[in-house]
Amino acid sequence: MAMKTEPFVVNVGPQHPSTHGVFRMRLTLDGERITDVDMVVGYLHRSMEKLAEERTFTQNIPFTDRTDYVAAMTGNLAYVLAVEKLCGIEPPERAQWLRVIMSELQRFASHTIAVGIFANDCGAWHTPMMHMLREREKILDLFEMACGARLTTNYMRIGGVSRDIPPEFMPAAHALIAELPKRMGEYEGLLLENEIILTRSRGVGVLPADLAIASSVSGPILRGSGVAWDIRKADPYAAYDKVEFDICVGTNGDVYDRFLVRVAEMRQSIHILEQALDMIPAGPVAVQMPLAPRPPAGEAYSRIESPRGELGFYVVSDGGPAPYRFHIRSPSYINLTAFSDMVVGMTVADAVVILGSVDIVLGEVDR
Amino acid sequence: MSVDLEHYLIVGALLFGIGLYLALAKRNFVGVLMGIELMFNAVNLTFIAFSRFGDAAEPLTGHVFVVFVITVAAAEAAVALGLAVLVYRNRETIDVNRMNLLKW
Amino acid sequence: MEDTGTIVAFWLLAALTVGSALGVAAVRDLIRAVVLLITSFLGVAGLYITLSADFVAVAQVLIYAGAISVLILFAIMLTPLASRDNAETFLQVPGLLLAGLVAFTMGFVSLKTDWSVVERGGFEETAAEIGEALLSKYVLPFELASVLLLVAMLGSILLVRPEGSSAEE
Amino acid sequence: MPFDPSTGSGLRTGPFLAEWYDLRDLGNAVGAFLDWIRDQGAPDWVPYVVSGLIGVVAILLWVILSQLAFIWIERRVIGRMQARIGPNRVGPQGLLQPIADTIKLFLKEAITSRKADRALFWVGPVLIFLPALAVLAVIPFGRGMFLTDLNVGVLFVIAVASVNTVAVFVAGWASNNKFALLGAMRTVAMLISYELIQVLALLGVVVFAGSMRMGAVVDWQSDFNVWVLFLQPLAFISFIIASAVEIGRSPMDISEAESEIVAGYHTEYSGIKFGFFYAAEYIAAFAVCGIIVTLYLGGWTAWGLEQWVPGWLLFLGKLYLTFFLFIWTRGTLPRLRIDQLMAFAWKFLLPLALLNVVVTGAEVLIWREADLSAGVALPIFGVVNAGLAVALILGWATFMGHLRPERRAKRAVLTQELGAIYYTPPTGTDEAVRTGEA
Repeated sequence: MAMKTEPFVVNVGPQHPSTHGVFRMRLTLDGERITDVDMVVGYLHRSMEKLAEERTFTQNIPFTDRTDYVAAMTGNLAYVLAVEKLCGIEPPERAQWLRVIMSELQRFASHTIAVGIFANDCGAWHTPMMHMLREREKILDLFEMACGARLTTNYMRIGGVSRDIPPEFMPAAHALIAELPKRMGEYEGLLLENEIILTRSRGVGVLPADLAIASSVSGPILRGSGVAWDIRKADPYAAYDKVEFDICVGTNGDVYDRFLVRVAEMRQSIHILEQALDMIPAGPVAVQMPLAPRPPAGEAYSRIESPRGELGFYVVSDGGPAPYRFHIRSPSYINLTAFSDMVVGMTVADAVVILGSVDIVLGEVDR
Repeated sequence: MSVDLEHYLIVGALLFGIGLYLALAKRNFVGVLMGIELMFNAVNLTFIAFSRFGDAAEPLTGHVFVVFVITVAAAEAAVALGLAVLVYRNRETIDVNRMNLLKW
Repeated sequence: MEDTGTIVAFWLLAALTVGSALGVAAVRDLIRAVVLLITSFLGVAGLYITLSADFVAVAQVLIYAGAISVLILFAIMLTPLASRDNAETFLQVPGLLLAGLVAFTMGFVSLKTDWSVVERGGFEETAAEIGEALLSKYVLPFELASVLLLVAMLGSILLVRPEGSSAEE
Repeated sequence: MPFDPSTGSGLRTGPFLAEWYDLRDLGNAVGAFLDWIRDQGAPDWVPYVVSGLIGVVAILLWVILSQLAFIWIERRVIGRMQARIGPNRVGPQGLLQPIADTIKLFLKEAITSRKADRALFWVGPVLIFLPALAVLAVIPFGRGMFLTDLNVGVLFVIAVASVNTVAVFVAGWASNNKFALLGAMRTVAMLISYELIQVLALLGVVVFAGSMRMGAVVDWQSDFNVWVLFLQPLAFISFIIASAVEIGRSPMDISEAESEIVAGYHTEYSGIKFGFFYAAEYIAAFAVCGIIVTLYLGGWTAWGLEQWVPGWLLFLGKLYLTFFLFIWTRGTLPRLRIDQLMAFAWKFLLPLALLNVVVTGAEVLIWREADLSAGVALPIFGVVNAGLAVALILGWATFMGHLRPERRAKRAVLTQELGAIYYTPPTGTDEAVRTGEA
């Protein structure tokens, strides 16, 4: 006969050190093993999609900074791509390349957070994270040079970018790109081959490829499950069709593979940046657009590969200055749906690590 | 005034009495067990006291005996608590009043 | 000097031991009873030290306060739906009487008997001699005790093992 | 008594200089003071009590000071390790930061939640202090500088530390908080397992030194001019790991795993009650480092250097170096999961520690029976044991399958082939470990 134990329900979050914001999960435990998980989201809901219907297309760009506040550039980009599709305009060449550069810098910065926090969730008492943040700071400095803000960049514009990069940007970026591979070597040595991280993350939170596809997860989680899928290759936007890079995939679909994919993607980002910094042409950075554009009536969906996965914006215009409908397909939210599949049967300690490997941003989950 | 054998023996007797009361009167199986452990302690204390004060050729025999008693007590505690868990698993109680069936 | 210390220590420790043992019988909450039981065990260990039985005292702390009490705590935690109170059965009054009688008799006997006490003084060092005794004169009981421990360990594992986890594992 | 180089025994037979101003043994000054009291015609018990009081006050004072130092060292060192500066605002180089922290903890409200068991909630922090402090009583800080040199000192250390378990459990239980209870249960299970490793590791030391008296172990090491570390590398490693568990240091800080169960058993504690846990952690770290130094690193001796440098300074130097080791691991390593930690204790360390005891016993027997001189025997034992330690660790790791290629680090697959699926189910080696525990 099985042991009769009280179902031990632990409420993790919304105030908890490793729920990455105000996510809440109710774990039903048998000893330390999780038998059921109940995910509660919405603590950070700001009604963004409804608010956006009251503002002009241009005014909505700052909102996209605040959905995924760890990767503002890609949020900007996905939204302006949708509006550009709606308006049928094509930004100039230099803007395309600037978008690639900013996206990849942002991807690197976002992955430093993801990997650092993941190591933190494994219990590495902040050291990897602080080192990662050191690199992120330098990237944020570059952002500050380009647009004056570090986090809420608000850099992309409908038809281009808000302003050209200053002359000191290029040398700084080149210096950073030259330094990053060395740092990456350090991280790979410290984290990838760390015996404890291996034990903690191998075989934990396995998401098989078929289940991953069926749950429509995207980004590093999908690739960690062994599916070679990347919007940058599948549906190239900006200037991604002109650069050379590889899709990084894992093989086992566990926490370790997601982590591995992120680290490899950081290397790929450096590779892309090296090319982009060389190939960027001179020229205008934006087409002339009215302050409050009125796109023709219609609908557009644009998607990009944000650091967290497929970030899509669905915008419907009725011909007015504000969108009629504004919807965000946020990768964090959809990736989170696979969480319960990964976590049941694991222990409390695993749940935290798995959540860290999903890399959610609550601003994006709750919008 | 000094501390003599009798003092220790009386402490031992009191401990034994309390342990006996616990073992007899407590409703919870774990409580009964605690009483038994207290009685063990009382006996050990007496052993050590006699070993210290008593007239014997090899006074440390008492210590050796206590070491054995502690060993046996540990074994006894492990088995008894295993039994408690087993009883709980079958009957969902460890109330000795309700362990009144010879089989279930 | 040293003797005064021993006397003071004895009275304090005896009060602690008996007092917390009484507490075990009196408190309502089982976990508190365990904590008091541990205090009592520690008091007994202190009494051993006043009897210059250092090895046994340390063994007492290690095994009673450190191990058996934790076993008891585990037993309490593993029986979560059982009541955690420390109530008595119908045997309370008879038990009280009997326990009182036994304690009184033993105390009376120990006071009235003329024990053949020797003034030896405390032991200098007990650990080495106990060890030698265990491995020479008492080697058979020693081995038997180790077998007993092994059997007890296996027995309790067997008892609490979840059923159905035998063959396929 | 003057130091006699031929026997090297000036160390034990008496202090080098028994003048009160000889700093190499602060016990001299105390002894002189006690003699002075006796000369004043005080009753017999006065020097007895006074000497005890001096010892207790000195230890407590030193513990408090050194705990503040520990906090500062740890925060600064970890700061360096984490590519940041660390506290540097309060006082020069942030030296007063621990004091500011203490004042803050004193001033904060100590909240007791309504459903907590009030009495036990109070008992927990007090009880956790006792073992940490009691251990300090038997540690020889220098020549003649100990509160009491119990002849079962080594056993005492283990025994007292086992009370820790109860304190942690009581704290976790009384909080009436699920995280606290989880943390407490984890800690209890963990401490019990690693206590065993500790005992087995110390057994090797005791077998070599032939005594459980801490002072005797130090003397043995100084007599033969060898630290037990070199004779017992395996035991040393096991003991370090077990100690890290006992004082709840990363990678074994499961009891208070911040990212999982908030703060473990002291989640509900605030204000000065939390301060007690915080302080007890550092005192325990101090005690454990002291034990490691005494038993494995030669205590206050260092190959004759103690004749010139005060032994207690050597002791403290070694102690801080040992503490640095713990800081280092904390700053570097992630945390293991509880079942992995338990499996590591039972499946990895325990067999090795048992083997170590057997080997040590055999070596001491050979030494005694073959009548070897220490100069021959000890180096041989040292080399043999070091080789054996490496061989056993590697061999056992191979046997347990930790070194198999599918368990090693790998790299992500790089591909250009869009839509391809590279998924292969995990091989299940770790999975076996996981379900085996369940």
